[in-house]
Amino acid sequence: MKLLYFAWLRSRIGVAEEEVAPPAEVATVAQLIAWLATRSPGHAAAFANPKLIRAAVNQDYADVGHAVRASDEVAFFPPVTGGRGP
Amino acid sequence: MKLLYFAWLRSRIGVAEEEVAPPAEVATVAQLIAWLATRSPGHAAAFANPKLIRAAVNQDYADVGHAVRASDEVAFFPPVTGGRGP
Amino acid sequence: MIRVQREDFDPAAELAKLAAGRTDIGGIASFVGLVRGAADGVRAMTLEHYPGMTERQLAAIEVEARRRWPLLEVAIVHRHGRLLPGERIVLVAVAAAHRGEAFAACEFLTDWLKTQAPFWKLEEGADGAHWIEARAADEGRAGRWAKRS
Amino acid sequence: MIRVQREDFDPAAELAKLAAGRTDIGGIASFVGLVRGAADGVRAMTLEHYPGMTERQLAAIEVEARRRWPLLEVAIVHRHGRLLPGERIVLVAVAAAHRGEAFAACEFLTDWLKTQAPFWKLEEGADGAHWIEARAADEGRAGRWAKRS
Repeated sequence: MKLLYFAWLRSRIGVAEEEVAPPAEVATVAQLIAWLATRSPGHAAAFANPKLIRAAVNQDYADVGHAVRASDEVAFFPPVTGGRGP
Repeated sequence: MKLLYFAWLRSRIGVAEEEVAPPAEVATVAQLIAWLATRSPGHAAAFANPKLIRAAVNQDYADVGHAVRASDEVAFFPPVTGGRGP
Repeated sequence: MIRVQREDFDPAAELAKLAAGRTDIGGIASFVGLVRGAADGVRAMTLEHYPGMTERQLAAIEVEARRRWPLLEVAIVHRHGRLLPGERIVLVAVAAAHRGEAFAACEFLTDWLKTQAPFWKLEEGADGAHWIEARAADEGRAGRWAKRS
Repeated sequence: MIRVQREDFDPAAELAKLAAGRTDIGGIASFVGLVRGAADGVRAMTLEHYPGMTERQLAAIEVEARRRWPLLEVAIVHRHGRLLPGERIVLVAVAAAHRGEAFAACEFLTDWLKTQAPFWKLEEGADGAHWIEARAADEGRAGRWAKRS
């Protein structure tokens, strides 16, 4: 599974992307978040408040109940903020 | 009194502007229209249907009850149609 | 900035002037109106206006827009004379700190230009030239704004 | 036409491409978003995006706009990377036969870009750099459109 991190999630985790092989019982975005939070202190800090995090599975926005598979590209990021101000 | 005509009013009357000296009892836009309609067949055709005509007195839109004086610039035209289409 | 002129204008140059040297602008909403041809069979149109009154009314419309929204810059350029399909007629550009204000003011000014500014259109089509009458749709759009004030 | 790029763009060239050789366009509504500085104390901002997903989402937004309104041309150019106050961020331009459709679609696309496209802003101010959080006002604007569909 390919993971991508953006904005402050990337800063906290320390990498922009990584390949992971979660255990078989990790079947949804929510379960993936819970599992990732155990991987390092940086991951724990990044995923401490799942309400602040949005996800995309294969480049489409996905809610926490969305299924994840080994072949997926899964991205985590804060709510988007578009072009500044105007 | 300086009169200006635009669009099809100008075409029907045959001049873009003229100086007139209406009699003293012509005190409003409506009375001016009625008096002008008697001046020539072209004027009569142009002012045949006052509902199709808009007026401005001294470059501000004016309704038919608006006062007119000898020193005024009075314009007659169809409803405005702005830039085409869009 | 308000101009009524026979010559064409360069939207890029007008937009560049609007933003030149400023860093307080968040967005510029603009509208360029063009002469439509083809499907309508229109070969050309002549825009007649009332010199003096046009500029006076446009200035009043700009004042009204600035009263309704906090605008940083406003530019209106309107052409008159004979125009061919595809030619530019009008530019309305509004710079503001926030996009919502820029969009609202730009659309307000454009609607007013189309419905209240003293311009009249003579269209040359396949069946000769004729003066265009005001459209009910345009009057509806203008009414929308009046109700909001 | 959708482009996501680091380099600046020329709004005039993009608008000219939109109308080139056509006579069926009645109006072009456009929006240019700029980096505001000064009053906010912002020295620079860096726009991060999700390459691949950004283009995919923008293409979907264009399809949705064309489903809602009869549009002739749509151009979206969005920059990423580090930008200084006064620099252009985004261009949205919509050509249509009638001005109402052009304005509505341009504002719709701009609102979606600001609230749904995968961009994140790192602002450099007097107190260092920090990631900007989504604004309630922006989410309100996006909701407006969703309700209309």
